[in-house]
Amino acid sequence: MSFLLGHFNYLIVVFLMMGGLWITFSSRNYIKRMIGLALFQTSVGLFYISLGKVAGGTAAIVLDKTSKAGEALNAHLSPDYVARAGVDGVVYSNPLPHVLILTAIVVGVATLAVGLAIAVRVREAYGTVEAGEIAELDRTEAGPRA
Amino acid sequence: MSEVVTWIGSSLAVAGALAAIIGSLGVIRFPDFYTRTHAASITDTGAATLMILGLILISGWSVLALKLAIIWAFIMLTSPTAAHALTNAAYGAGERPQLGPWRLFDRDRKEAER
Amino acid sequence: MLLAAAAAGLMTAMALGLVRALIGPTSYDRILSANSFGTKTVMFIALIGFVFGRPDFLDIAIAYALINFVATIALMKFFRYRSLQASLSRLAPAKDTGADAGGAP
Amino acid sequence: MPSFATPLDANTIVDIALLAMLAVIVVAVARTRSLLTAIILTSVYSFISAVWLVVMDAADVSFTEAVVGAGVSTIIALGAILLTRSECSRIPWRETLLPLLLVTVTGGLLVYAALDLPSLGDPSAPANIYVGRLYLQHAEHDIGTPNIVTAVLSSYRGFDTLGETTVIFAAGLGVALLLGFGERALQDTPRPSMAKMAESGQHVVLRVSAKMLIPMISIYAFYVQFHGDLGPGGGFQAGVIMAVAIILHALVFGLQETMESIPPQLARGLSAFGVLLYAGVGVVNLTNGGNFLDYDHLFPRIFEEGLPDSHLVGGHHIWGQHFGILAIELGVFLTVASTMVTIFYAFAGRAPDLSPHGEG
Repeated sequence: MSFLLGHFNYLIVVFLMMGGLWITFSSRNYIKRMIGLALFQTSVGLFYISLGKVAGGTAAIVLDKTSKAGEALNAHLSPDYVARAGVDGVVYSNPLPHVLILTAIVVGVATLAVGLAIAVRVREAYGTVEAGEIAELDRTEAGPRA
Repeated sequence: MSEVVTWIGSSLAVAGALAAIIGSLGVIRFPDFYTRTHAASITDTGAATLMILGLILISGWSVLALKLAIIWAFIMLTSPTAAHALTNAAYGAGERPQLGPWRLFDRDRKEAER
Repeated sequence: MLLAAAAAGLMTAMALGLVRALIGPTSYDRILSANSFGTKTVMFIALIGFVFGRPDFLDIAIAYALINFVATIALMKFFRYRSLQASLSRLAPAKDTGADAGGAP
Repeated sequence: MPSFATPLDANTIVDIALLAMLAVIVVAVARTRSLLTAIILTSVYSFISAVWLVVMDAADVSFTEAVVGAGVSTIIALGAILLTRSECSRIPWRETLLPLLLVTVTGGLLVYAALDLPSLGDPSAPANIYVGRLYLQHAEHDIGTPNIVTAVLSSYRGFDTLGETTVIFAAGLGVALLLGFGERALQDTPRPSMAKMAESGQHVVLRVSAKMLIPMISIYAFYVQFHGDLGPGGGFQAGVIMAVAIILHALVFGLQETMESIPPQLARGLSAFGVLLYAGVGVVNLTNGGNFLDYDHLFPRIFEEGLPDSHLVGGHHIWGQHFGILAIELGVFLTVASTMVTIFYAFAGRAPDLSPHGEG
C-alpha cells in the first residue's frame, strides 16, 4: 500500500505520457498529433516535478524558519527530519527540476507553434491535414498545389 | 478575538465551497446551455466573493489582503464579461434556449436524437 | 480544519464541473465549464496557500484569472467570427471604413 | 540510506485527486474527434496541472504552465484550426491496434523502470541530494536572490537559459518564415458578412472590460518581471503575460489596430534584441575579466566597490548579480513577449484559404 502511494505519481505520469503518445501515433490529423505531442511533453514535465518533490517541503523561495509561515510549516514535521532534509531549518523541494521544466514549457509552446504552422502550410498546399489523404494525393496527382 | 475572526473567515470559505458545489451541480443538471450559464456564472462570482472575503478575514490587515482584493476585483470583472461574451456568441451562432415546461426537455431531446 | 474542508469541497466542485466539460453536448457547454473551472482554480490556489501554511503565492491566482478570460474571449471569437483578426467594434472590415467608422458617438 | 514511506497527508491526497482528473481528460482528448473539444480540454488540462504544480511546490512552473498552457497555446491552436479544419477523420479500429501495441509495450517498460524509482517525496533520493541541495544551500550567499529558481535559472544555469531563449527566438522566426508576419494577409482580409456583424451589435461590454483590463495586465506583467527575484515570476512568465495583453487587444479591437500600435517589425526587432541583450551581458562579463555570464564581473571591481552596501566591502548587496539578473531577465522578457506576439500575428493575420477540401 505504501509502495503504491509512493509510486502512484509515476504510474499516472506514464499513463498520461502514453495517452499523448497514443494520440500522436494513432491520429491521422496533424493538428491532433501536435496536441498529443503537447500532452506528452507536459506529462514529462510532471514527471520531473514529481522527482523533485520533498515530503513536507515548500517552494524554493527562501523562508526564515522563525517567521510565521516557517513555524507553521515546521509544526507538522519532526525536528529530526527537518535537520536531515532541510536547509537552515526549512525543508524545500528541489529547485533544479523546476528550472528545467519552466524553460521547457515556454520552448514547448514555441515549437508547438512551429509544428502547427507547418500543418497550416500543408493544408494550404494539399487542401487537407489528414495524413492518409495526403499520401493518396501524392500517389495520384503531381503532388502539392503550391 | 482573532480566533473568532479566523473561525468566521473559515466558515465563509466553506460557504464559498458549498456555493461552488451547488453551481457545479446546476451546470450538470440544468437542461440547456443558457440555464447552465446562469448556474455557472452566478455561483462563480458568489463563491469567489464568499471565499475571498473569508480569506481576507483570515489574513488580516496585510499585503495578502490587498492581493486577495485584487483577485476578487479581477474575477468580478472577467467572469461576468466572459459569460456575457459566451452567451452572445452562442446566441449569434444559432443556439436557442429551450422554452416551455421543463419536463418536456428530455422528451424533446430524445425525439431529436431519434 | 475548516479550511481543509473548504478545499475538499472546492475540489469536489472542480471534479463535478469537469463532468460537463467532458460530456458536452455542445462546444459552448464545454467552454462554459472550462471557464467556470478556471474560476474555481483561482479560488483553489488562493485557498491552498492558507491550508498549507504558505500563502505567498497569490500572484499566481491573479494570472489565472486574467488568462482564463483571454482564452474564453479567443474561443468566443472563434465561434462568432471564425477569425482571430476581426475587430469587434466595427461593422465592416477595417480596411474599407477608414478611421472614423468605428468610433462611438 | 534510511527507507522512506510517502506520508498520506493533505498534500498527497490533493496530488492523487488532481492526477486522476488529468488521466480522465487525456482519455477524453484521445477519444474525441472534434479538435475544438480537444483544445478546450487541453486548456482544462493545463489548469489542473498548474494547480498540481502549486501543490508540488513548483510555484514558478505553475505560473508558466498557467499562462502558456491555458493562454497562449490555446489561442495558437485555435488560430491553427481556423486555418485548417476542426474535425478529424474517423480512424478505423484496425489502424489503432499497432499504436496501441506500441504504446502498451513502451508504457509497460516505463512502469517497470518506474518501480525502481525512489518513493515520492523522499528527501534522500538521488535527484534531491546533489546539485539541487547545493543550490539551496549556496544560492542566497552567492547570488543574493530569495527565489532560488530565479537564481538557478538566470545565474547558475544562465548559459542554459540563453540557449532556451535562442530556441524561442528561432521558433518565432520559423513560424514567421512559414506563415509570414501577418502583413500580407491583412491586405486581403476576408469580409465577415454584414448581417452577422450587425446582429452582435457593438460588443460594448467586452470593449469596456478589455479597456480596463489591458493596462492592468501590462502592469501586472511588469510586476511579475521585477518581482521575480523575490517571489514566483521572472522574464518568461512576464513575457507571456505581456504578450497576452497584446493578444487581448488584438482579439477585441482587431488585428489591424494592434498592428498599428505594435508593428510586426517592432516585434521581430525586439525579439532579436532580447537575445542580443542576454548574450551582450555575457560579453560584458568577459571584457571585465570574468567568465561568460558570470555576473560577479559585470561591473569593474573599482566601480562596484563604490556602490552602496556592496559585498566587496562587507555589505549585503551583490550588485553584479542583481544587475546581471535584471538585464538578462529583461532580455528574456523582450524575446518571449515579442516572439509570442509574432507567432500570434502570423496565425491570426493569415487569411483562411477556402478550398473545396476543408469545410472546417
